[in-house]
Amino acid sequence: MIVAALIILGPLAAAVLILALRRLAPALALLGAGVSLIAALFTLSRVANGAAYSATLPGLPGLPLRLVAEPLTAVFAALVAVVGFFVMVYAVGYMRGEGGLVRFFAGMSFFVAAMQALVLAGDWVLLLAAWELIGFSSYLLIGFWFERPGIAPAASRAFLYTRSADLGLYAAIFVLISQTGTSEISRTLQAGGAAAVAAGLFLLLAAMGKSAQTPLHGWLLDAMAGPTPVSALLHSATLVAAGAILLIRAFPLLPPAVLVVVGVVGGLTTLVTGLTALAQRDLKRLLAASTASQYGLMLLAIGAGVPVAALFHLLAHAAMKSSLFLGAGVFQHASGDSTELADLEGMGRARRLTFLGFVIAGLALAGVPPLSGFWSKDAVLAATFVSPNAWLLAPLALAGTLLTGLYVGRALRLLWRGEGESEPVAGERWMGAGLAVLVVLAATLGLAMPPVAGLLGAELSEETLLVAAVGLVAALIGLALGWALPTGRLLGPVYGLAGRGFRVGGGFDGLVARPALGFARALDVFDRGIHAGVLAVGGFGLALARVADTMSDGIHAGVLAVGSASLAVARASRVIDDRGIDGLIDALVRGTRDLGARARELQSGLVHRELLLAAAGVALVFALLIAGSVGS
Amino acid sequence: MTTLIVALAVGAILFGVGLYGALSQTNLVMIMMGVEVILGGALVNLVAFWRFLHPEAYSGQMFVLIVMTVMALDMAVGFGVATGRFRARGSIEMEEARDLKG
Amino acid sequence: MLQTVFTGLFGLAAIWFAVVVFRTSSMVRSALALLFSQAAIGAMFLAMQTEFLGVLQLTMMATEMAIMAIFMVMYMMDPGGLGGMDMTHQKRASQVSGALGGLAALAVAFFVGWGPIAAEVRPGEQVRGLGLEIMERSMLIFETAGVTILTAMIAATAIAIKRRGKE
Amino acid sequence: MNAVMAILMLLVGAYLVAVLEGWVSTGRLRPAGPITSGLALLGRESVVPRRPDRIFFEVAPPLLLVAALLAAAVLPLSPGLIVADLATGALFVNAAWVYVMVALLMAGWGPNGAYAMVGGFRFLGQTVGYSMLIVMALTAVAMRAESLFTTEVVKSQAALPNAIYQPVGFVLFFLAAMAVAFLPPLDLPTAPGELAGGVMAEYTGWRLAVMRLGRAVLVVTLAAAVSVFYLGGWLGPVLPPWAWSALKTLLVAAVMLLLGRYVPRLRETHVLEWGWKIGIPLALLNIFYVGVLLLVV
Repeated sequence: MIVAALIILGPLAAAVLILALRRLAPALALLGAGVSLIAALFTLSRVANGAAYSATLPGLPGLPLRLVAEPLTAVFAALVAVVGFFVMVYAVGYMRGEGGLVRFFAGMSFFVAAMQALVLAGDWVLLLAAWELIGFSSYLLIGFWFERPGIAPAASRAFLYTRSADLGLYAAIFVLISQTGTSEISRTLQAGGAAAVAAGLFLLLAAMGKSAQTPLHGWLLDAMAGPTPVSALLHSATLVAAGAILLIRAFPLLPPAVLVVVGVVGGLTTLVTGLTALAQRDLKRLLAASTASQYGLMLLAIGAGVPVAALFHLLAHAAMKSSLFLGAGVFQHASGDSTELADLEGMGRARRLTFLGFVIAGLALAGVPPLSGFWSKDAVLAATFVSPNAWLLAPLALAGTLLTGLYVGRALRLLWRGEGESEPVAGERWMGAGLAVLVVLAATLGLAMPPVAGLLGAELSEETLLVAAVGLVAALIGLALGWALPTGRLLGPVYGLAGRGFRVGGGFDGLVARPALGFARALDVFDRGIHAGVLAVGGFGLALARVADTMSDGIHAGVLAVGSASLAVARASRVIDDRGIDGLIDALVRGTRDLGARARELQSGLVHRELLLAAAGVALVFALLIAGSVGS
Repeated sequence: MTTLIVALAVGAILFGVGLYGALSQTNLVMIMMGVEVILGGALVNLVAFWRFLHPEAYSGQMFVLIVMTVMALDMAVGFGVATGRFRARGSIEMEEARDLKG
Repeated sequence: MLQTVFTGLFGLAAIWFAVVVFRTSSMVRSALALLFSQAAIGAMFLAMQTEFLGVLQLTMMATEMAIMAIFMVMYMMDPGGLGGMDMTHQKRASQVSGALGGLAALAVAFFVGWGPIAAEVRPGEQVRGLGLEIMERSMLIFETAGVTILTAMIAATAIAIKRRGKE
Repeated sequence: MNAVMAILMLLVGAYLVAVLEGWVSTGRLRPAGPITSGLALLGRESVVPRRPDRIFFEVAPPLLLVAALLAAAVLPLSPGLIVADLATGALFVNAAWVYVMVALLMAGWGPNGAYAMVGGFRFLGQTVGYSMLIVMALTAVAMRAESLFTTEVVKSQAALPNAIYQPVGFVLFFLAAMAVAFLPPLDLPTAPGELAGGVMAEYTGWRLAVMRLGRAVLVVTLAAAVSVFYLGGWLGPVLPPWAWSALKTLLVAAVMLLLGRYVPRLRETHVLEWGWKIGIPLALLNIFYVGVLLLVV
């Protein structure tokens, strides 16, 4: 178990040492990540041989700090360690010549450590702590270049979005602990009934925030403001993955009613963010939108009841997306620190080796055999096709696959066409090394799927040739269309909307209004009884399904429908913003300020006066206690 | 029994005296002295309880140790604040501390 | 019996010195009166057969209050009390609350039934018993207290130290 | 009986120390010196300075003497010859010595004189630092004896005296003891050269006599403490136990006094700096070292 603890302690010690020594930051960070990697692989091999550990802090068994190394958590830990290590290798090159290396590498190491703690946590309290820590450290890293304009607001926005969704996790844990009386994850997962429904929905909310699912996906595009290694880590294995990991781990808890909602949310996200990705003019923002879309696919798989498929897609996606981001970082440096697609035109021609890696990872993402993405996407598709809600989920999954092909094709075309000039890139060797390993992983991870499935003891959905063929055709059509057609023609009227990422209600105002609205709605649901709430959600899903049905008539019409629907939602939410919610918040603010002014008068600064008040207060408390004990 | 009552009475009177002192004095160090007297009364009570009610439970003595720690902390932080204030304002009179208001 | 007498006598001394603390206008006297008040409390501990704590109280409070005397001299307008300044305020409120607080505590002391009284304690075992308590059951508490003291030391120094760059 | 014996021994010791001190500081050995100068002091007028803090002025000299005597009460001369064998003996000695500081503080403030006050406050700073050293060194000693009884401490040294078992602690304790007894070169509170006698400057007549007596007794108790805690107290071959105790105590006192003859007086800042910055870390290391010796070796 000490080895398992090293997974967390390695990067943590590295972060502390970097901050303490203030030199040798890259070497120390690499060392920490390396220790974590070795420990994670060792733990995985031990667990593969049938061992399972669970450990609490020695000496204090009462404290809720429990680490669990079972097949699922060990696989996750290995994933995080691998991606973390190679991204760190890449970062050594990428950050060469930048200032603030100490801050950067300490933050990265701490980030990895927090994520490992989240992955290995065997207790809700520890998980919650780690959950907050990754949010915090990602805030620090996204805002790394805080002196540049627009970066600080982007970091705050990412932080606040995820924070407000975190309330869901608090609520879920509260429900679970009060229901089962323990904070041990494995034991709380046996809860059932209304508690499971409520907890499941709250968990879904938390996961939606972290994994950037519609309608909480807005922050992810802005989070691109950070350094590229941060984005790579953020999107592949840490912050964004945390949401999906949470749902995969909590899968035994989720009752069918919640699963439907999970699937619908995932499907919706796949569509919306897929379209967003198509319309982006910035390579990193395109990749970010595609991340949200891929996580939507994972949620689809979970909703279809096959978490293993989601897990596979998570693993494959981690390798693919991190290599895509790392490639984008190389292009960025080569073009003089720009990620605008217009500036990157023809960059692929200029840096062929990097472009090769980018193409492999991109094709894998689109789902071209025999690359890893094909297998994982196939598993997701198969899961949706055999699920009881296949009529609802399968078309969504197919549409997601198609959209993936579209935007990958578009990105490749833009990078290849045109004449690009490349500047020399500092630290190319380190970057190349990190990138190469991850590309190889992205290509070959498909081979690892049967053993992993065996390790987890899970059954994959039956493979059918039909499903594979349909998926492959969708991907190829998407690639071809994306390569051939300019986006404006493809998207038509929703192009502008998609470019803004389908923001609901617009920007920061939504941050205040949306949680308030959601809270009111949740209270309403509670009023009418949870059962009715679930029914209502089910009805909503049905309505969506009908929309999806019409969509299969023709992509064009479907896209149009989605676009106008979201326009209507946006308009409605703005109206609500202006009238009801704003007024309410204003009143709240005024009340608080008045109260503060009153309280301020007590605070005279004269210590003796305050002591007198304190004595009077204590006397009052005693009087109340005595009165209470006499009364009872 | 008598000894317990005597000790408790001493503790109670010390508490009263200390409370009066902490409230009536105009400057920071003297207020701290009042607090020390109050804590001294608490100590007497704790030791009396330990000795006459539960001599087998050493957590009583542990509690006394902790209160002594608190007294030392009170001193250390109080003197730190007094020094800082004296540097900034040239006085530790609390009547003149209106600038501490929030 | 003898125990009661000694406890009472030392208690009277503690109260007397505590009153002197707030009655004298010489600041050094008032600090040393507090010292002797606390020392009398330590002597009460000894009279109540709580040997280790008594000796500890005698040691610690002597050092603490002597340091307090130095601070009084440093920061007071009239440390010798030769000017006869009035250093009190909100007198009536303080007197009332002090009297009320003391009376309430006295009432509790007299009117609560305290249950059976333990007869004897053996001083020889106390040091050992307390040591075991500290090192076993209450270790976490004790360590916390230690860390707290360290923090307070650093914090107090940080507050009191002269700012760099000023003057 | 024990008490009378102990006080007698103490007085004899104090007398011898006074003779030694006279010899060390003047270079002339006058066995009857303390008697003559004591009588002279008693005969002289005891001047009270203008506007003194009368209580402090009167109480300080006896308090010094009483504190020194209290410290002596828990130090054994021989297995049976101890006034009070307290369960907290090793801590109690320190408590008594702290009151030496209180006495000097009062003596410094009482007479309303500048030199005296400076001396008193100097001693406060000095003792706060060095009584810390004493406690820390004694912690290591008590760790070896697994007891705070002074008699147990002596018995624990049957195989090897602490001076060899923990030399760092021994040196620290020895120096700290000299600082507590304000012996030269650490005689900053009295400092004849710069403060003209410091805390003792304003005292004359019988009050000065009491103070000198108290100081001599203090030196004896500190020497006795060194012998009890580090040199094995009454343990020794051939001679009777009390003789060993007396011999060791006098020897330590002589060394303490002789050191002052050959080392120049230190600066106040240096004394404090070395006490806090070197002495206390070393004392902590010593505790650690003894712990390792006890648990591992």
